[in-house]
Amino acid sequence: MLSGENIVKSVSDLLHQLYAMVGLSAFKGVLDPIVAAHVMFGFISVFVMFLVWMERKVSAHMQSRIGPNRVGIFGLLQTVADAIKLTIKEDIKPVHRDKIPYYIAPIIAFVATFAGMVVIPFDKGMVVQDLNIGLLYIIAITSFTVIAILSAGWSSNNKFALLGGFRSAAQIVSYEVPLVLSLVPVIMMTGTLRLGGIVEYQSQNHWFVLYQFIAFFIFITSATAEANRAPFDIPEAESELIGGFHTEYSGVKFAMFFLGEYIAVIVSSAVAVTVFLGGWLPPFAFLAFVPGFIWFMIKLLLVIYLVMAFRWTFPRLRVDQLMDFGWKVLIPVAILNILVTGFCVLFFGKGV
Amino acid sequence: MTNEELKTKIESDFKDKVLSATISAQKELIVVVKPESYLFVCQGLRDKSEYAFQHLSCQTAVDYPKENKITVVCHLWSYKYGHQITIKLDVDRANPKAPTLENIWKSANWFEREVFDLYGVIFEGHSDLRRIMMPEDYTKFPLRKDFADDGFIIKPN
Amino acid sequence: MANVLFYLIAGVIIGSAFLAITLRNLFHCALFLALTMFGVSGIFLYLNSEFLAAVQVLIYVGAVTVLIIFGIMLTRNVMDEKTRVMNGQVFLALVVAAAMMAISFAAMNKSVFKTNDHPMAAVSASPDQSQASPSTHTDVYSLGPELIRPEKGFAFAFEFVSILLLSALVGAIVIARKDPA
Amino acid sequence: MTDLLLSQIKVNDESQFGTDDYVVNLGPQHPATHGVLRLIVKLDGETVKETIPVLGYLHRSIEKICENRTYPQCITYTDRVDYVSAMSVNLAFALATERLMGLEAPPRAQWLRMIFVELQRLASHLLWMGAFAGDIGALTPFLYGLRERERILDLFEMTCGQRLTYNYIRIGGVMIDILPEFVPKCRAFLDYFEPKIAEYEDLLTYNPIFLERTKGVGVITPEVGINAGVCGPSLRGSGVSCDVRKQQPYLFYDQVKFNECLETAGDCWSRYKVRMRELRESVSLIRQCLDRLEPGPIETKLPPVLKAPPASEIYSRIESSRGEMGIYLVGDGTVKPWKCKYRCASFNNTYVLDQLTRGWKIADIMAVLGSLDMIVPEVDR
Repeated sequence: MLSGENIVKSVSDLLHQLYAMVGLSAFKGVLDPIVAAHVMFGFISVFVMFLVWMERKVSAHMQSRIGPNRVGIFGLLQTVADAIKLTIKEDIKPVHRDKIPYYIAPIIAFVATFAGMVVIPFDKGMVVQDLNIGLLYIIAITSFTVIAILSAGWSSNNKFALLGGFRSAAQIVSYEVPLVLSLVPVIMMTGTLRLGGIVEYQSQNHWFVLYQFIAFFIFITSATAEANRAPFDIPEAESELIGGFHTEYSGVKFAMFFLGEYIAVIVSSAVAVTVFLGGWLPPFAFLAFVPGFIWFMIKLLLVIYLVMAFRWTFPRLRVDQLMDFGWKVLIPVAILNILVTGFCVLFFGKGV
Repeated sequence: MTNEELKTKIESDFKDKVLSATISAQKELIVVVKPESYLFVCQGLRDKSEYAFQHLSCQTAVDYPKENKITVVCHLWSYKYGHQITIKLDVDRANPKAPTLENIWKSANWFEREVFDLYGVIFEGHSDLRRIMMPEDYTKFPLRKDFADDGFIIKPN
Repeated sequence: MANVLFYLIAGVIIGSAFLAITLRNLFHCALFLALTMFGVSGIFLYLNSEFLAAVQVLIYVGAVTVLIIFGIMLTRNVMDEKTRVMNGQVFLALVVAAAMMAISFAAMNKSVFKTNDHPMAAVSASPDQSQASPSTHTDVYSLGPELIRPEKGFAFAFEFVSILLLSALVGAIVIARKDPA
Repeated sequence: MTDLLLSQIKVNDESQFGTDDYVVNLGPQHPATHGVLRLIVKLDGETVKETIPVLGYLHRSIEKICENRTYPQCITYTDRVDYVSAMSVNLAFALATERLMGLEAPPRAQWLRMIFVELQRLASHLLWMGAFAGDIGALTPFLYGLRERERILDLFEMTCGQRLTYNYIRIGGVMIDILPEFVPKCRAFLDYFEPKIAEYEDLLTYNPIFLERTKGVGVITPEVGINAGVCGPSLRGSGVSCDVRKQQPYLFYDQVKFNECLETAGDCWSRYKVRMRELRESVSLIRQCLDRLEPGPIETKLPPVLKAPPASEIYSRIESSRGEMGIYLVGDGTVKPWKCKYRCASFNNTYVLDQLTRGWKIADIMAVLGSLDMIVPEVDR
């Protein structure tokens, strides 16, 4: 049967035969993750290109226009063309930049979000490394983006970029709190931080979105804020700060930020799917003949569509309103949710 | 209040402050005031409830090099009664100085900056008399009739 | 192999820590501080404390360093000012640092560590295997009861710390709040 | 003499800013300033301490040019004064000249002028709505607004061949009569357009984030507004009845029924609502004008070479899309105006920006600037 587990198994068998042929079997433990990372990178690159195209099409339909339709069928190759343009265009650098942070910022922005993909289970067994602390790992590793954004804002030697950096630091630090708090009830109920384990729990029970709708809402909201997407895109609010922290970046370096933002959307949507929407599980049992990774991708695209729909319908919040919303609405609600869930777990005996 | 009534009222209220009050062929009331009573008349026109010219609709200047004068022109409008009046003040072309209306109508701030910028009339007491449209280091007053533009030609040294 | 990794991480930590205190550009210092913290989390990972490693990154890199950078950006003009590395208190600081080091060494000597023959084994192992050997592996699942259960003796300390943090938080808000007058 | 005057000129001195201020230049090249307006903003963190508008980046000395052109030639330049609402400026200049010369356009021309000026008001408000929503981060309404504006521009193009600078309303009438199919097309457009207003309102008016961003922000009190010369929809948002169409009716505005849209709060949201209601009023106005449109001449017979207007002066006001548009013409008995001053609504509306934004956040500058419906060429001319 076609399933993620079988695919991974056959591919890794093939790989190991390949290692044996060139005499590298001893380094299996090192080579396997490297290959997996490359596979993931290839997937992410193609997927981001598709997402950019999708975002443009979604926005076009919401704005009653057509969107890209020239390059390739349905304009599918538009993003490829854009990517080529970005790579070959002139790299414009501010003269008085702070060199090292200026160069490493886009790298960190990309790597930090990309590293989060490592623990996402696309199907049962179809995961690069199902870490024991998977959920915590994602939250920890993606918090590096703040450093990247601050570095970019600082080193560009541009006032708008610096303001964007400020805003971003305040925003991400604030919204990380409700993000983590919204995941705590799920951890309390499942008793594990492993993403695969959370999905397995949902296969025995219902999807978490039924138990934890409030947590789901809080998660989606703060994940949108973490990814700097509208209506929370104040670090790069174009009508005030032009490009925010990436005002002074162009070419490939800008592409890295851009890629990082989209990967952040993918990662947070994937976490939402895994934790709240049953991951690779089919919505109904009789649909189980469809492979799990297809269900996962369908759900992922739906959540991403939701995030895109936010962007093209809402105005942008002001910075203080954003903070107020995070600290005065989301965090108290999330804490209350934890308390209620704690009582339920204690009295109705789920989890620990 | 018709323009005629307004005219007679102004002539009696500001008897020795007004040089002339005429109604033009286009049925506009035009009042030329004496320089020293310019502020007083404007203040009165705004504050007295029977005039209530709360709105300084427009302020500008006209250059008359033959008569060697620049006329500062204010158009007032009363939202309350819906009447309009034109106030004129003649200033000397060589030493154009006029009191500022900024303390009566806030909108005069930019209007006067513009007149200063384009005509060179100096409004005494203005809080922020800078050029508003032309570059800061510009040396001419372009709306004066004797303005000659040689600015675009860069002469070789 | 494993030792090479350890020395590599240790080298990164020491090098970046040294740079963090000697560089003249405060922003660069903060970045190297972040690198130091990241290295420390690498050491934790090396010691099979995945949870601690993640928390280290989350708190020290994601929050503390960011706040430090935030503070630097708010108080300094952009990149035009270099700081003095030393001031009059340098010798006092050295004495304090040495004392701290001595205390740490003494504490380390007195403590009994559960050693592990193959430190990297559990990291690369699949989760099922690592759960099978809970004695060598601090699992999150077992970490919670350790902290909270009254009979373990950490509950009081845990609550005490949380109250301390809460009071610090309230104090910070009181200080930061502008006088309404 | 020049030296004497120069000594009086104060120059923007950057050193006047204290070291604690974070001074940011918004513009002249900036996505939210609707052109080349430059704002020097002094910030304390995110909070605005002072906003200093610096004008002149789009100054094209139209007033000076007009002094050297004949009256009909000037009409072409009026298009450029406010390119978003060119018909209104056309009309303002044509009306001023007619009043100066004592002319009167025939009734059909008057009705046509009203139709086109009101259509222009629709187009201008639609563009404004999109730009305003875009300023506070909602990009979709912009496309919605442009979609309908496009059809208005089609109507213009059908009539005068131009989509932006029409040069349509001339002294003594209009340039050319409408095509026979114009009236049904215009009616069809109005029927199509009216439900769309509800669509915009669904998208924006009670959107919670939109309310957060606009309600209570940038409040113009009636006293401040009148005193600072704010006019048009921006002042009507504060509840001051200042519509020139009502106060000093021109064309046939005294013969048609329409309401002056007033809101009382004076914040960005009120200004938004005033303009949205004006869309409906304009639709009903255009319908009335189309009903009253009768065949007849579209232009008073003028001699091929225009008779020189008398040496006199006129200050003539109309209500353009942005507010009070005044033209001060001084004739000297020749075929060229001695003085031609454009009093533009945006100029005064921009002046209050500093007062409105002090103490607010930098993002509110965009909201307020957008809500004032400022067009840079009108400010700079």
